[in-house]
Amino acid sequence: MSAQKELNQQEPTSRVTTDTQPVQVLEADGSVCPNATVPDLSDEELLSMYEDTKLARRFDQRAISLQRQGRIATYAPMTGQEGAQVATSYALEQRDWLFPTYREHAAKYVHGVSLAALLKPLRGIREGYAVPDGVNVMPEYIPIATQIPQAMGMAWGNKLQGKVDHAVLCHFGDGATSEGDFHEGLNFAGVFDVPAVFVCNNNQWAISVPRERQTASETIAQKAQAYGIESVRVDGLDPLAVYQVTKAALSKAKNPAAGERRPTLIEAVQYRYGAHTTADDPSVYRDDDEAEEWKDKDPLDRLQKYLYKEGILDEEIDAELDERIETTIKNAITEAESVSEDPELMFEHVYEEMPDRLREQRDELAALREKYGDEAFEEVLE
Amino acid sequence: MSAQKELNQQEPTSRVTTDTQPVQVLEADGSVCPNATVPDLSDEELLSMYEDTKLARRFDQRAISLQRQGRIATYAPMTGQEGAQVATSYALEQRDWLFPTYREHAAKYVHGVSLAALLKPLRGIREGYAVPDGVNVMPEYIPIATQIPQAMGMAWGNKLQGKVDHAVLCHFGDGATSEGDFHEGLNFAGVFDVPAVFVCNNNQWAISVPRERQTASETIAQKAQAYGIESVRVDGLDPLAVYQVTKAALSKAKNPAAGERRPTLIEAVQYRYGAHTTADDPSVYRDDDEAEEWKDKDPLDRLQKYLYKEGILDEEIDAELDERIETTIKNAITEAESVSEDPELMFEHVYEEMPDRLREQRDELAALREKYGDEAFEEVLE
Amino acid sequence: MSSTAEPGTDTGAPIEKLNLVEAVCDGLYTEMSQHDDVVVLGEDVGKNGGVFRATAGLYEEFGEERVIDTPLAEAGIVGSAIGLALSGMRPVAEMQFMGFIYPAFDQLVSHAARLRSRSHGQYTVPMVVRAPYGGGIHAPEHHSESKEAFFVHEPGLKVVCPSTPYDAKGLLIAALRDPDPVIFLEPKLIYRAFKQEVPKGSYEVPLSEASVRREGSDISVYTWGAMTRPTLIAADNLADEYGVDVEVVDLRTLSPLDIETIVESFKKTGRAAVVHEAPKTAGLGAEISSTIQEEALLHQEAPIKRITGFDTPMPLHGVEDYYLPQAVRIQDGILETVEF
Amino acid sequence: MSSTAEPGTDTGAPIEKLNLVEAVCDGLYTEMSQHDDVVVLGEDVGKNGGVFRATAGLYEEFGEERVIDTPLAEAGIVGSAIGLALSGMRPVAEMQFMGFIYPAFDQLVSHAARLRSRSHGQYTVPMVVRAPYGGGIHAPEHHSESKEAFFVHEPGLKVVCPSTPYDAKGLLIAALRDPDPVIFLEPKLIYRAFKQEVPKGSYEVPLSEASVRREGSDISVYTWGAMTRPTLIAADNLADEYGVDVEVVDLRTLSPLDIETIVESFKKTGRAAVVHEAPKTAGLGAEISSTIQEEALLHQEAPIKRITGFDTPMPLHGVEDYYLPQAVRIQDGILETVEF
Ligand SMILES: Cc1ncc(C[n+]2csc(CCOP(=O)(O)OP(=O)(O)O)c2C)c(N)n1
Ligand SMILES: Cc1ncc(C[n+]2csc(CCOP(=O)(O)OP(=O)(O)O)c2C)c(N)n1
Ligand SMILES: [Mg+2]
Ligand SMILES: [Mg+2]
Repeated sequence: MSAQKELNQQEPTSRVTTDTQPVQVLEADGSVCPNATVPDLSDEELLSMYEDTKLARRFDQRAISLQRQGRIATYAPMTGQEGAQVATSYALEQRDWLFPTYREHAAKYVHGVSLAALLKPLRGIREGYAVPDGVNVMPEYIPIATQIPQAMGMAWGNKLQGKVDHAVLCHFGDGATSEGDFHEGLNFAGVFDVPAVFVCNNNQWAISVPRERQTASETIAQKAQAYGIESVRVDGLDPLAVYQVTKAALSKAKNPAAGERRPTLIEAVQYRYGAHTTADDPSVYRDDDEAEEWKDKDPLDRLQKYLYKEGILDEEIDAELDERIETTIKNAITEAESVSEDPELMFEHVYEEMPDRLREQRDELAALREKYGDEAFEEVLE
Repeated sequence: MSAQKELNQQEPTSRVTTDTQPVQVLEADGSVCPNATVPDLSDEELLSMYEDTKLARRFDQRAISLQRQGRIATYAPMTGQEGAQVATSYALEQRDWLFPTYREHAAKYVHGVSLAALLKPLRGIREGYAVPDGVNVMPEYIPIATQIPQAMGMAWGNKLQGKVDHAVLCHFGDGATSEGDFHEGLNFAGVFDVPAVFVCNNNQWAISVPRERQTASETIAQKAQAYGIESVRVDGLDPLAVYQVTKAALSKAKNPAAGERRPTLIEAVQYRYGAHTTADDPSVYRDDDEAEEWKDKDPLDRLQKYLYKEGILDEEIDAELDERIETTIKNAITEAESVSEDPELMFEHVYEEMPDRLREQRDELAALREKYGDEAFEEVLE
Repeated sequence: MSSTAEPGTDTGAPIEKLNLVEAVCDGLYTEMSQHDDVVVLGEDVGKNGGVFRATAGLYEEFGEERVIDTPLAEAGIVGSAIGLALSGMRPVAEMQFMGFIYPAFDQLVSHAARLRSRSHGQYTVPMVVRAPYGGGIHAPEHHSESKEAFFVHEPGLKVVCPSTPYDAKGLLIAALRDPDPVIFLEPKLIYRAFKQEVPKGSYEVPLSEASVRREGSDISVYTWGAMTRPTLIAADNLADEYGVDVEVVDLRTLSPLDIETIVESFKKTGRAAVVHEAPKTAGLGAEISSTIQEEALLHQEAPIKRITGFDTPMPLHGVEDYYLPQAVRIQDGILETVEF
Repeated sequence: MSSTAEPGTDTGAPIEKLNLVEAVCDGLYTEMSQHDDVVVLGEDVGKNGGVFRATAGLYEEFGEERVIDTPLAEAGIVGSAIGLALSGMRPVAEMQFMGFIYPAFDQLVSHAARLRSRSHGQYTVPMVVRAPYGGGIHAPEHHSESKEAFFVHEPGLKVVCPSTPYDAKGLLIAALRDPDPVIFLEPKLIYRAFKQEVPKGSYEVPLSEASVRREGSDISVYTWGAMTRPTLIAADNLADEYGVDVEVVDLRTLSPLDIETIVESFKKTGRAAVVHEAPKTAGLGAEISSTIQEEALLHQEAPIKRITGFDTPMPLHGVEDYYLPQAVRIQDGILETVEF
């Protein structure tokens, strides 16, 4: 669980708009944009947000290297996108629900999933997906866009049960907007006016396919027009702007003003600095330089500069944070590596009650392991 | 094939717009709207269009009564919508392709499918779907919206093969716009800029679900924004307006001006006067009166009044047309009722070459029919 | 085999005569009356009461927040039903015809079936997806699918298919109370074919228990849903005309299968046939005959016959009666097996 | 059985050593060079050359009008490929992993499979849908599907699955030239497992012809794709250690099946097993064992054993080696059948 995360009940002030110009709060140098309102976050909250973003970046580096060492399987890096992830989750209240993809490690962490739980499935250990009660985070969604109608459905269910103060926040990428499930989910959201916020992390690429080949629409945000819901474009590398628009969207989802509709589509304009996953080599399909321009507006740097300017952060604190982060991550790795998966678990939780045939299959596998030893199963298959 | 259908090469003048106000050419009383341009159609063409619309209406009545008599199976009536069907197909050139749903009987007829061929599948006879070479009409699509990506693909294939003068026109209903296939097809159309025209016959109802519960967007036309393509709303009960916008869209598909994009979404605003199909009872879910308002703007009446005003039509000609239509339909019914389906045909055309197992199954059925007689198979199953 | 009250048993509850589709509707009504968390959603299920009237009267009784007309989008319906289930409700999603379930295939097989296992038991998807299935009513193309095998092949899903009004209500209630996602296939051919005494109020016919519809000693014939009736007709004819004593086993639940009942019956008779409307190749008949020979080969006296739809798309209605296994085909196939 | 040139046969053509994924790529290259109407489309097939590099170099060679990166939408890909085929082209659509084919399921089963029959032969859909399938490479969830049975159960589709580089190229070319839609499943586990001599230029391995990979007299083992190798390993072990003589039949085409070869082999050995990765229930193993007992019961000396994936969703990679039929399980299952 994120350090010092606190509920923030303020009414946010950001505009909901479909302008193509993204909402921005901080300039690249950490100063406040002219006319922008800084969201009403306490110094502690700002510092905590910064720490979590920093942790996310460090986690990303460690995970990539764990993968290189063969200690975890394919990993989807988030560097460049952690700012948006942390900020959207800071906007959530504990009871709100999060529907993440394979890339929202930091979003999950901030909303209550431990780092060790993030690492476990990457080591093939399923219990990492079974978050504790009260942590309202779904397992990551790998089939693209499939979470969108489900997130809509959960928001709808909450509304039907009178729990409109439980909003649902659903992440997906720019590529996901091409799938039918995006369309059907958002259309339902409009028709049934559900308390949901749909966050498109437009990182400009769907593996090797650039945003402009994904769709001929000028912005992702304008797709909301098809569903009669509002949308907003935000600078996804500006954590305060992302926080602000998400907070506003969540607030509208729970408490729409007269004539306002609950759902919002947020297009968070950002960039995937690294590879799509550790199995991907972006140099094949894009220019390395492309990232540089975006890196000038880096979310972690921006937040750091702002906090220095505001006197909330200094080098000493920064060093302390680094140290704490290092320990936290190290402990998480140790924990994740201390467990291993029992093959028999695969027969559990297929149904609430195990059917006879499955029981037989489980026993059959047990007998074979007994007879031949586990080494016989660990032969390289190819 | 439609009487006297001729290619019309004129450059149409209608606006392509996403205004919510539908394009209109004729007033309900058959006079020309202020500021409207009447499409450049010869008197013969106008009369032929009228005749086909009239035939469509009469065919509809006859088909409904054939269904009541048990002579054909479930039928989807088109009364109120024939004007748009006839007009869109008049805008096509012979080489253009048509992707129809179960309701576009008149659109198919005008584009070259015989009335008998329309009736045959309704009698369970498959050859009705095998249109002659040169008649570019696909079999009707029943699974909603599935034709949309396919129509897009055919337009794309034509473009890739340099046949951009072969446009594709794809029909679907308002309900269809909620399906993922609509979204994926139109998004592809935008990205690959294909020579296709997508016609949404917004008849206000998807069986019992009214348009406003289908989607929260104000118009169907505005959904085109999501795909970076143009759209236009047209009065679907105004055949001349529908002709005009379709012609313009087809022309743009084949010959876009610099900066223009080929695909267009047309929302033809209309009304389903009758039941969804002969198996449906609309009185359960909608007010009978609702249709009356629409009927005041009836497409057949409007065209008739216009032609009378213009002196192209008089009572004598009108009566002649009625007579000819009656004969045409009667002959078609006779033809469709003169054939019956051979059960063995079901084994044909599953693959180009019949697999052994299928051949065995065919022989097995033949042997059983031989042994027990066809009566044994015609027992009522329930 | 089922140990619950069968029709005719005196449960003390008042009885009414219902056909199968009325029994489905009554099952929904009964559960919705007792459990606020049950909601019905789909295309035309509201005011219209469903194109087969399977939800007739529910909208009037429970209102538009519990009997919900959705936009025309099957992945949206099933996907949002998964979300509804995750939120603590018990959604019943209607697919208007089984032929239109495919747009929702991904949501069903990749998600509904797997959320329990992938979350290590933390999240569950208790929902029912109802779909009228099968041919014989002269419906248009794509309206007559019977592809139960697709869903049986996906672990995590249950598949149920009643053949009588009594079972339709009891199985539906059991499905609604089941903690796992259930595909509930309704034989629309016999929606209105006959009425049966159905108790008012709640009762369950347990899942995964086959029912022996007719006892016999010469051959076991396995079937379900709409094919149960022609199978029983064939069995009667065979008894009358040839003195062949057919045991008819109605599987009722297609996944997980009641293997015990299947194998027990076979051990008694030593011969078997499977009757289904779906194409033969890779249909459920293959699973049943394969299971039988695994479990009871030493009892087997003849090849297990598959009497099924042909390996073609469902033809237009003009000849569908030749496609579906009719009593005459069933009878002939059984005879061939008995005489082997 | 196949009558075409097998690897090693001198066809006069120059030979190169390729692994399976290279052979797929070479097959695409060969056909695209000779036939302008062949186009490749899918996610990341262009500049990126495919996530497994199955289309590497094609974009550079044939340009972006023939090697086309599409938006991320499988129904759009397959639906538009159907349209491309209708327009006279020969599209090869890539599904990035078989687990992501389900959004396109409706387009495949309701349309690709049926346009020929519903149009009475007027319209045809000659296209190939390629998909890497199966487990064993420690891929994330939903990446390891092996649900060939879904497609085998749909008449009108063909299903092909090579197990060697030579066959991969020859079957792919045959599929590309086939007048009907073909689902081409590529065993990604052995994409790079070994190289084999593959002729340059064009050759076909005909569809619907199984290949006997190893002759034997004691038992026939049917398998395909990635499971062929552990099956052959098991067969060798059994010969060495137990003197059991196993015949291994690689089906290569899963629909329509080469029933003749299957049954002939069985008549010779009288015993059989089927090995596949998919879940056991309603998998293709059921079809094969069911067919065998229909056609050759009198030769049968033991139950036909199904050695398959378990009836669970594919587990996380941590334990997938226990899920897949390993040589040890195959060996044990064969022995059980031989000793029955
Ligand atoms: C239905 C489906 N199709 C294909 C894939 C393979 N795939 C994994 S990630 C990805 C690109 C996703 O792009 P985007 O939605 O922009 O998200 P990002 O990875 O950029 O965060 C693809 C094609 C998948 N996981 N699911
Ligand atoms: C995929 C799919 N789902 C459901 C149906 C059943 N169905 C047939 S027509 C129809 C309504 C279609 O409405 P719309 O698209 O507006 O066309 P209209 O019938 O009004 O012309 C429905 C739900 C179907 N044919 N296909
Ligand atoms: Mg992206
Ligand atoms: Mg409509």
